[in-house]
Amino acid sequence: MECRMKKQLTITTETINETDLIATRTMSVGMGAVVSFLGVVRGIEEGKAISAIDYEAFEKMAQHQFNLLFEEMAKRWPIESVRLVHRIGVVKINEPSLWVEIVTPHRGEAFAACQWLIDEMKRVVPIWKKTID
Amino acid sequence: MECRMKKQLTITTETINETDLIATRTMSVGMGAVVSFLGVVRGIEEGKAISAIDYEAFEKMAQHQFNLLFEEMAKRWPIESVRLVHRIGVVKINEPSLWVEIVTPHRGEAFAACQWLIDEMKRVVPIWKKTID
Amino acid sequence: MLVTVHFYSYFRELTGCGEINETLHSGDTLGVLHDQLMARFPRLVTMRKSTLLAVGVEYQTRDYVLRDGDEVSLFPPVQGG
Amino acid sequence: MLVTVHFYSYFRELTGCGEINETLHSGDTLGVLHDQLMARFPRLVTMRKSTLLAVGVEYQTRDYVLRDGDEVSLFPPVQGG
Repeated sequence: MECRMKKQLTITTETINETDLIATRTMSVGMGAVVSFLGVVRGIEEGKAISAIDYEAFEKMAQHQFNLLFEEMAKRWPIESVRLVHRIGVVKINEPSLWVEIVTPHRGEAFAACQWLIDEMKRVVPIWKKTID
Repeated sequence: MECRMKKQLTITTETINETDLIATRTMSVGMGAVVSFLGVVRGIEEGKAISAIDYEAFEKMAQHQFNLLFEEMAKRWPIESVRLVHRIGVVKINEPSLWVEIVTPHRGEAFAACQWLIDEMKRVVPIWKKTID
Repeated sequence: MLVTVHFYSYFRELTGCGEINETLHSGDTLGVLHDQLMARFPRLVTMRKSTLLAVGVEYQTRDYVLRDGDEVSLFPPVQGG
Repeated sequence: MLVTVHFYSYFRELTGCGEINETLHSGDTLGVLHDQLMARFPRLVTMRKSTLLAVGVEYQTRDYVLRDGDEVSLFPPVQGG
Protein backbone atom coordinates (compact mmCIF):
# COMPACT_ATOMS: atom_id res chain seq x y z
CA MET A 1 0.00 0.00 0.00
CA GLU A 2 2.77 2.38 1.02
CA CYS A 3 4.49 2.81 -2.31
CA ARG A 4 1.22 3.34 -4.14
CA MET A 5 -0.03 6.22 -2.01
CA LYS A 6 -0.47 9.35 -4.11
CA LYS A 7 1.12 12.38 -2.43
CA GLN A 8 0.61 15.90 -3.67
CA LEU A 9 2.11 18.82 -1.78
CA THR A 10 1.79 22.46 -2.79
CA ILE A 11 3.29 25.35 -0.86
CA THR A 12 2.20 28.46 -2.68
CA THR A 13 1.51 32.17 -2.54
CA GLU A 14 -1.53 31.65 -4.81
CA THR A 15 -5.15 31.50 -3.66
CA ILE A 16 -6.39 28.02 -2.79
CA ASN A 17 -9.03 26.99 -5.33
CA GLU A 18 -11.16 24.20 -3.87
CA THR A 19 -13.16 23.74 -7.07
CA ASP A 20 -10.03 23.04 -9.11
CA LEU A 21 -8.74 20.71 -6.42
CA ILE A 22 -11.97 18.73 -6.42
CA ALA A 23 -12.00 18.57 -10.22
CA THR A 24 -8.56 16.95 -10.22
CA ARG A 25 -9.35 14.31 -7.61
CA THR A 26 -8.95 10.72 -8.71
CA MET A 27 -10.41 7.81 -6.79
CA SER A 28 -10.25 4.13 -7.57
CA VAL A 29 -13.16 1.73 -7.21
CA GLY A 30 -12.18 0.42 -3.76
CA MET A 31 -12.23 3.87 -2.16
CA GLY A 32 -15.26 4.93 -0.13
CA ALA A 33 -14.26 7.98 1.89
CA VAL A 34 -12.93 11.46 1.23
CA VAL A 35 -12.24 13.72 4.22
CA SER A 36 -11.27 17.32 3.48
CA PHE A 37 -10.18 20.09 5.77
CA LEU A 38 -10.08 23.76 4.96
CA GLY A 39 -8.35 26.10 7.38
CA VAL A 40 -9.47 29.70 7.01
CA VAL A 41 -7.91 32.86 8.49
CA ARG A 42 -10.19 34.16 11.24
CA GLY A 43 -10.82 37.85 11.80
CA ILE A 44 -9.87 37.61 15.46
CA GLU A 45 -6.65 36.24 16.93
CA GLU A 46 -6.21 36.16 20.72
CA GLY A 47 -9.19 38.46 21.17
CA LYS A 48 -7.93 41.11 18.78
CA ALA A 49 -9.28 41.98 15.31
CA ILE A 50 -6.78 41.37 12.52
CA SER A 51 -6.84 41.92 8.77
CA ALA A 52 -4.55 39.13 7.58
CA ILE A 53 -1.88 36.60 8.53
CA ASP A 54 1.55 36.60 6.94
CA TYR A 55 2.82 33.01 6.65
CA GLU A 56 6.57 32.42 6.46
CA ALA A 57 8.03 29.03 5.54
CA PHE A 58 11.51 27.54 5.55
CA GLU A 59 10.31 25.97 2.36
CA LYS A 60 12.90 23.30 1.61
CA MET A 61 12.66 21.93 5.15
CA ALA A 62 8.86 22.26 5.15
CA GLN A 63 8.66 20.11 2.03
CA HIS A 64 10.99 17.52 3.53
CA GLN A 65 9.08 17.41 6.81
CA PHE A 66 5.72 17.11 5.01
CA ASN A 67 7.15 14.21 3.00
CA LEU A 68 8.32 12.48 6.19
CA LEU A 69 4.75 12.82 7.55
CA PHE A 70 3.29 11.44 4.32
CA GLU A 71 5.61 8.42 4.53
CA GLU A 72 4.52 7.79 8.10
CA MET A 73 0.86 8.06 7.07
CA ALA A 74 1.37 5.49 4.33
CA LYS A 75 2.64 3.07 6.99
CA ARG A 76 -0.20 3.73 9.42
CA TRP A 77 -3.32 3.83 7.23
CA PRO A 78 -4.53 2.38 3.90
CA ILE A 79 -4.52 5.76 2.16
CA GLU A 80 -4.91 5.99 -1.60
CA SER A 81 -4.26 9.71 -1.81
CA VAL A 82 -3.17 12.61 0.37
CA ARG A 83 -3.16 16.11 -1.06
CA LEU A 84 -2.17 19.20 0.88
CA VAL A 85 -1.95 22.85 -0.11
CA HIS A 86 -0.46 25.41 2.30
CA ARG A 87 -0.55 29.03 1.37
CA ILE A 88 2.35 31.29 2.36
CA GLY A 89 2.72 35.05 2.26
CA VAL A 90 -0.15 37.34 3.20
CA VAL A 91 -3.53 35.60 3.54
CA LYS A 92 -6.48 37.89 4.24
CA ILE A 93 -9.20 37.03 6.74
CA ASN A 94 -11.90 34.68 5.39
CA GLU A 95 -9.41 33.23 2.89
CA PRO A 96 -8.13 29.66 3.22
CA SER A 97 -4.53 29.08 4.27
CA LEU A 98 -4.62 25.27 4.33
CA TRP A 99 -6.43 22.55 2.42
CA VAL A 100 -5.99 18.85 3.13
CA GLU A 101 -7.72 15.90 1.49
CA ILE A 102 -7.43 12.21 2.34
CA VAL A 103 -8.93 9.38 0.28
CA THR A 104 -9.28 5.95 1.92
CA PRO A 105 -11.50 2.87 1.74
CA HIS A 106 -13.43 3.71 4.95
CA ARG A 107 -14.19 6.89 6.83
CA GLY A 108 -12.50 6.05 10.14
CA GLU A 109 -9.00 5.98 8.69
CA ALA A 110 -9.61 9.13 6.60
CA PHE A 111 -10.66 11.14 9.67
CA ALA A 112 -7.80 9.75 11.76
CA ALA A 113 -5.16 10.40 9.10
CA CYS A 114 -6.40 13.91 8.34
CA GLN A 115 -6.36 14.98 11.97
CA TRP A 116 -2.99 13.33 12.58
CA LEU A 117 -1.43 15.12 9.59
CA ILE A 118 -2.63 18.54 10.74
CA ASP A 119 -1.55 17.94 14.35
CA GLU A 120 1.90 16.76 13.25
CA MET A 121 2.24 19.61 10.76
CA LYS A 122 1.76 22.06 13.62
CA ARG A 123 4.52 20.28 15.52
CA VAL A 124 7.24 19.81 12.92
CA VAL A 125 6.69 21.69 9.65
CA PRO A 126 8.62 25.01 9.72
CA ILE A 127 5.88 27.48 8.86
CA TRP A 128 5.15 30.50 11.05
CA LYS A 129 2.37 33.03 11.33
CA LYS A 130 2.52 36.75 11.91
CA THR A 131 -0.75 38.60 12.33
CA ILE A 132 -1.31 41.85 10.46
CA ASP A 133 -3.54 44.42 12.17
CA MET B 1 -25.07 29.70 19.59
CA GLU B 2 -27.69 26.99 19.23
CA CYS B 3 -30.44 29.00 17.60
CA ARG B 4 -28.06 30.57 15.11
CA MET B 5 -26.67 27.32 13.72
CA LYS B 6 -27.39 27.02 10.02
CA LYS B 7 -28.84 23.60 9.16
CA GLN B 8 -29.31 22.41 5.61
CA LEU B 9 -30.57 18.91 4.93
CA THR B 10 -31.15 17.45 1.50
CA ILE B 11 -32.41 13.92 0.85
CA THR B 12 -32.44 13.55 -2.88
CA THR B 13 -32.34 11.22 -5.86
CA GLU B 14 -30.14 13.73 -7.72
CA THR B 15 -26.38 13.51 -8.11
CA ILE B 16 -24.39 15.22 -5.36
CA ASN B 17 -22.56 18.20 -6.86
CA GLU B 18 -19.66 19.17 -4.59
CA THR B 19 -18.75 22.20 -6.67
CA ASP B 20 -22.21 23.72 -6.28
CA LEU B 21 -22.21 22.94 -2.58
CA ILE B 22 -18.87 24.68 -2.11
CA ALA B 23 -20.02 27.68 -4.13
CA THR B 24 -23.00 28.17 -1.79
CA ARG B 25 -21.01 27.94 1.42
CA THR B 26 -21.16 30.98 3.67
CA MET B 27 -18.75 31.56 6.51
CA SER B 28 -18.58 34.44 8.93
CA VAL B 29 -15.37 36.14 10.04
CA GLY B 30 -14.99 34.17 13.29
CA MET B 31 -14.95 30.79 11.56
CA GLY B 32 -11.63 29.05 10.91
CA ALA B 33 -12.42 25.43 10.04
CA VAL B 34 -14.41 23.53 7.43
CA VAL B 35 -14.45 19.74 7.61
CA SER B 36 -16.14 17.89 4.76
CA PHE B 37 -16.87 14.24 4.30
CA LEU B 38 -17.79 12.54 1.06
CA GLY B 39 -19.00 8.95 1.19
CA VAL B 40 -18.63 7.16 -2.12
CA VAL B 41 -20.14 3.81 -3.19
CA ARG B 42 -17.34 1.25 -3.36
CA GLY B 43 -17.15 -1.38 -6.06
CA ILE B 44 -16.84 -4.19 -3.51
CA GLU B 45 -19.18 -4.92 -0.61
CA GLU B 46 -18.39 -7.83 1.71
CA GLY B 47 -15.80 -9.19 -0.71
CA LYS B 48 -18.15 -9.22 -3.70
CA ALA B 49 -18.13 -6.89 -6.74
CA ILE B 50 -21.26 -4.77 -7.04
CA SER B 51 -22.48 -2.25 -9.60
CA ALA B 52 -24.56 0.07 -7.40
CA ILE B 53 -26.36 0.52 -4.09
CA ASP B 54 -30.07 1.20 -3.89
CA TYR B 55 -30.78 3.48 -0.90
CA GLU B 56 -34.25 3.44 0.64
CA ALA B 57 -35.37 6.03 3.18
CA PHE B 58 -38.38 6.43 5.44
CA GLU B 59 -38.04 10.03 4.45
CA LYS B 60 -40.26 11.89 6.90
CA MET B 61 -38.70 10.09 9.85
CA ALA B 62 -35.20 10.44 8.38
CA GLN B 63 -35.66 14.22 8.20
CA HIS B 64 -36.93 14.34 11.76
CA GLN B 65 -34.09 12.19 13.09
CA PHE B 66 -31.50 14.27 11.23
CA ASN B 67 -33.01 17.40 12.76
CA LEU B 68 -32.80 15.88 16.25
CA LEU B 69 -29.11 15.16 15.60
CA PHE B 70 -28.54 18.73 14.37
CA GLU B 71 -30.17 20.10 17.53
CA GLU B 72 -27.93 17.93 19.67
CA MET B 73 -24.86 19.10 17.73
CA ALA B 74 -25.81 22.73 18.31
CA LYS B 75 -25.76 22.02 22.05
CA ARG B 76 -22.45 20.19 22.00
CA TRP B 77 -20.25 22.27 19.70
CA PRO B 78 -19.97 25.91 18.54
CA ILE B 79 -21.06 25.11 15.00
CA GLU B 80 -21.95 27.90 12.59
CA SER B 81 -23.19 25.62 9.83
CA VAL B 82 -23.97 21.98 9.19
CA ARG B 83 -24.98 20.87 5.73
CA LEU B 84 -25.78 17.30 4.77
CA VAL B 85 -26.87 15.73 1.51
CA HIS B 86 -27.89 12.06 1.39
CA ARG B 87 -28.69 10.51 -1.92
CA ILE B 88 -31.43 7.90 -2.16
CA GLY B 89 -32.40 5.55 -4.96
CA VAL B 90 -29.78 3.84 -7.10
CA VAL B 91 -26.24 5.20 -6.67
CA LYS B 92 -23.61 3.68 -8.95
CA ILE B 93 -20.15 2.73 -7.75
CA ASN B 94 -17.68 5.64 -7.59
CA GLU B 95 -20.57 8.08 -7.11
CA PRO B 96 -21.11 9.87 -3.79
CA SER B 97 -24.04 8.88 -1.60
CA LEU B 98 -23.34 11.23 1.30
CA TRP B 99 -21.83 14.68 1.72
CA VAL B 100 -21.43 16.38 5.08
CA GLU B 101 -19.89 19.75 5.86
CA ILE B 102 -19.29 21.38 9.24
CA VAL B 103 -18.13 24.96 9.77
CA THR B 104 -16.74 25.91 13.18
CA PRO B 105 -14.23 28.34 14.72
CA HIS B 106 -11.54 25.66 15.27
CA ARG B 107 -10.73 22.34 13.68
CA GLY B 108 -11.12 20.09 16.73
CA GLU B 109 -14.84 20.69 17.06
CA ALA B 110 -15.42 20.40 13.30
CA PHE B 111 -13.77 16.97 13.15
CA ALA B 112 -15.55 15.80 16.31
CA ALA B 113 -18.97 17.01 15.15
CA CYS B 114 -18.62 15.58 11.65
CA GLN B 115 -17.66 12.13 12.91
CA TRP B 116 -20.36 12.18 15.56
CA LEU B 117 -23.03 13.09 13.02
CA ILE B 118 -22.09 10.26 10.67
CA ASP B 119 -21.87 7.72 13.51
CA GLU B 120 -25.25 8.77 14.90
CA MET B 121 -26.81 8.83 11.45
CA LYS B 122 -25.84 5.19 11.01
CA ARG B 123 -27.52 4.42 14.33
CA VAL B 124 -30.83 6.30 14.10
CA VAL B 125 -31.64 7.71 10.66
CA PRO B 126 -33.95 5.28 8.78
CA ILE B 127 -32.06 4.80 5.53
CA TRP B 128 -31.17 1.34 4.23
CA LYS B 129 -28.87 -0.04 1.58
CA LYS B 130 -29.42 -2.83 -0.88
CA THR B 131 -26.52 -3.83 -3.11
CA ILE B 132 -27.10 -4.35 -6.81
CA ASP B 133 -24.86 -6.91 -8.53
CA MET C 1 -58.75 0.17 17.78
CA LEU C 2 -56.90 0.27 14.49
CA VAL C 3 -53.27 1.13 13.75
CA THR C 4 -51.41 1.27 10.46
CA VAL C 5 -48.15 -0.67 10.26
CA HIS C 6 -45.39 0.11 7.75
CA PHE C 7 -42.56 -2.29 6.95
CA TYR C 8 -39.33 -0.94 5.51
CA SER C 9 -36.33 -2.41 3.71
CA TYR C 10 -35.69 -6.10 4.47
CA PHE C 11 -38.84 -6.27 6.60
CA ARG C 12 -40.97 -5.51 3.54
CA GLU C 13 -39.33 -8.51 1.86
CA LEU C 14 -39.87 -10.71 4.93
CA THR C 15 -43.57 -9.86 5.21
CA GLY C 16 -44.26 -9.41 1.51
CA CYS C 17 -46.08 -6.14 2.18
CA GLY C 18 -45.25 -2.50 2.81
CA GLU C 19 -48.28 -1.52 4.84
CA ILE C 20 -51.13 -3.22 6.71
CA ASN C 21 -53.86 -2.26 9.15
CA GLU C 22 -53.91 -4.10 12.44
CA THR C 23 -56.69 -4.30 15.02
CA LEU C 24 -55.71 -4.03 18.70
CA HIS C 25 -57.42 -3.71 22.07
CA SER C 26 -57.46 -0.37 23.77
CA GLY C 27 -54.36 -0.03 25.96
CA ASP C 28 -52.29 -2.48 23.92
CA THR C 29 -48.58 -1.69 23.75
CA LEU C 30 -46.13 -1.68 20.87
CA GLY C 31 -44.84 -4.99 22.32
CA VAL C 32 -48.29 -6.58 21.99
CA LEU C 33 -48.47 -5.37 18.38
CA HIS C 34 -44.98 -6.70 17.65
CA ASP C 35 -45.92 -10.13 19.06
CA GLN C 36 -49.13 -10.14 17.04
CA LEU C 37 -47.16 -9.27 13.86
CA MET C 38 -44.60 -12.01 14.51
CA ALA C 39 -47.48 -14.49 14.87
CA ARG C 40 -48.89 -13.40 11.56
CA PHE C 41 -45.49 -13.12 9.78
CA PRO C 42 -43.27 -15.82 11.33
CA ARG C 43 -40.25 -14.70 9.30
CA LEU C 44 -40.12 -11.57 11.48
CA VAL C 45 -39.22 -13.75 14.48
CA THR C 46 -35.60 -14.28 13.35
CA MET C 47 -35.16 -10.48 13.42
CA ARG C 48 -36.91 -10.06 16.76
CA LYS C 49 -33.86 -8.69 18.61
CA SER C 50 -32.84 -6.41 15.72
CA THR C 51 -36.23 -4.83 15.15
CA LEU C 52 -36.55 -1.07 15.44
CA LEU C 53 -39.97 0.27 16.35
CA ALA C 54 -41.28 3.76 15.62
CA VAL C 55 -44.59 5.53 16.08
CA GLY C 56 -44.90 8.44 13.69
CA VAL C 57 -41.32 9.74 13.32
CA GLU C 58 -40.11 8.84 16.83
CA TYR C 59 -38.48 5.67 18.08
CA GLN C 60 -40.49 3.96 20.83
CA THR C 61 -39.93 0.97 23.08
CA ARG C 62 -42.13 -2.11 23.46
CA ASP C 63 -43.91 -0.66 26.50
CA TYR C 64 -45.26 2.31 24.55
CA VAL C 65 -49.07 2.39 24.75
CA LEU C 66 -50.63 2.70 21.29
CA ARG C 67 -53.61 4.84 20.37
CA ASP C 68 -56.20 4.47 17.67
CA GLY C 69 -54.90 5.70 14.33
CA ASP C 70 -51.19 5.45 15.24
CA GLU C 71 -48.77 5.03 12.35
CA VAL C 72 -46.33 2.34 13.40
CA SER C 73 -43.13 1.42 11.56
CA LEU C 74 -41.01 -1.70 11.88
CA PHE C 75 -37.60 -1.93 10.30
CA PRO C 76 -34.18 -3.53 10.58
CA PRO C 77 -31.06 -1.65 11.78
CA VAL C 78 -30.43 1.43 9.68
CA GLN C 79 -27.37 1.77 7.46
CA GLY C 80 -27.23 5.13 5.75
CA GLY C 81 -24.11 6.71 4.35
CA MET D 1 35.47 25.45 10.85
CA LEU D 2 32.67 27.59 9.49
CA VAL D 3 28.92 27.01 9.58
CA THR D 4 26.08 29.11 8.21
CA VAL D 5 23.27 29.96 10.62
CA HIS D 6 19.77 30.91 9.47
CA PHE D 7 17.23 32.58 11.75
CA TYR D 8 13.53 32.29 10.92
CA SER D 9 10.38 34.09 11.99
CA TYR D 10 10.56 35.74 15.42
CA PHE D 11 14.21 34.74 15.76
CA ARG D 12 15.12 36.94 12.80
CA GLU D 13 13.50 39.82 14.66
CA LEU D 14 15.31 38.98 17.90
CA THR D 15 18.73 38.83 16.24
CA GLY D 16 18.12 41.47 13.58
CA CYS D 17 19.54 39.19 10.89
CA GLY D 18 18.43 36.29 8.74
CA GLU D 19 21.78 34.64 8.16
CA ILE D 20 25.27 34.75 9.63
CA ASN D 21 28.47 32.73 9.40
CA GLU D 22 29.86 31.40 12.65
CA THR D 23 33.33 30.01 13.38
CA LEU D 24 33.56 26.90 15.53
CA HIS D 25 36.18 24.42 16.66
CA SER D 26 36.28 21.03 15.04
CA GLY D 27 34.04 18.63 17.00
CA ASP D 28 31.80 21.39 18.37
CA THR D 29 28.17 20.42 18.84
CA LEU D 30 24.95 22.20 17.98
CA GLY D 31 24.69 22.98 21.72
CA VAL D 32 28.05 24.79 21.67
CA LEU D 33 26.90 26.79 18.66
CA HIS D 34 23.58 27.61 20.37
CA ASP D 35 25.43 28.85 23.50
CA GLN D 36 27.78 30.92 21.35
CA LEU D 37 24.80 32.47 19.53
CA MET D 38 23.02 33.27 22.80
CA ALA D 39 26.18 35.03 23.99
CA ARG D 40 26.27 37.09 20.83
CA PHE D 41 22.50 37.70 20.70
CA PRO D 42 21.33 37.86 24.32
CA ARG D 43 17.68 38.22 23.28
CA LEU D 44 17.80 34.57 22.16
CA VAL D 45 18.24 33.52 25.81
CA THR D 46 14.57 34.11 26.68
CA MET D 47 13.62 31.61 23.96
CA ARG D 48 16.26 29.09 24.99
CA LYS D 49 13.80 26.33 25.94
CA SER D 50 11.57 26.92 22.90
CA THR D 51 14.32 26.91 20.30
CA LEU D 52 14.14 24.36 17.49
CA LEU D 53 17.43 23.39 15.89
CA ALA D 54 17.90 21.96 12.42
CA VAL D 55 20.86 21.03 10.26
CA GLY D 56 19.94 21.06 6.60
CA VAL D 57 16.28 19.95 6.54
CA GLU D 58 16.43 17.65 9.58
CA TYR D 59 15.79 18.44 13.22
CA GLN D 60 18.81 17.76 15.43
CA THR D 61 19.46 17.85 19.17
CA ARG D 62 22.10 19.86 21.03
CA ASP D 63 24.54 16.92 21.07
CA TYR D 64 24.72 16.76 17.27
CA VAL D 65 28.36 17.19 16.13
CA LEU D 66 28.65 19.85 13.44
CA ARG D 67 30.81 19.68 10.36
CA ASP D 68 32.44 22.40 8.29
CA GLY D 69 29.92 23.97 5.89
CA ASP D 70 26.79 22.82 7.76
CA GLU D 71 23.65 24.89 7.23
CA VAL D 72 22.12 25.37 10.66
CA SER D 73 18.67 26.82 11.32
CA LEU D 74 17.27 28.21 14.57
CA PHE D 75 13.60 28.98 14.91
CA PRO D 76 10.73 29.23 17.39
CA PRO D 77 7.93 26.64 17.62
CA VAL D 78 6.20 26.18 14.28
CA GLN D 79 2.58 27.18 13.74
CA GLY D 80 1.37 26.37 10.26
CA GLY D 81 -2.25 25.91 9.28
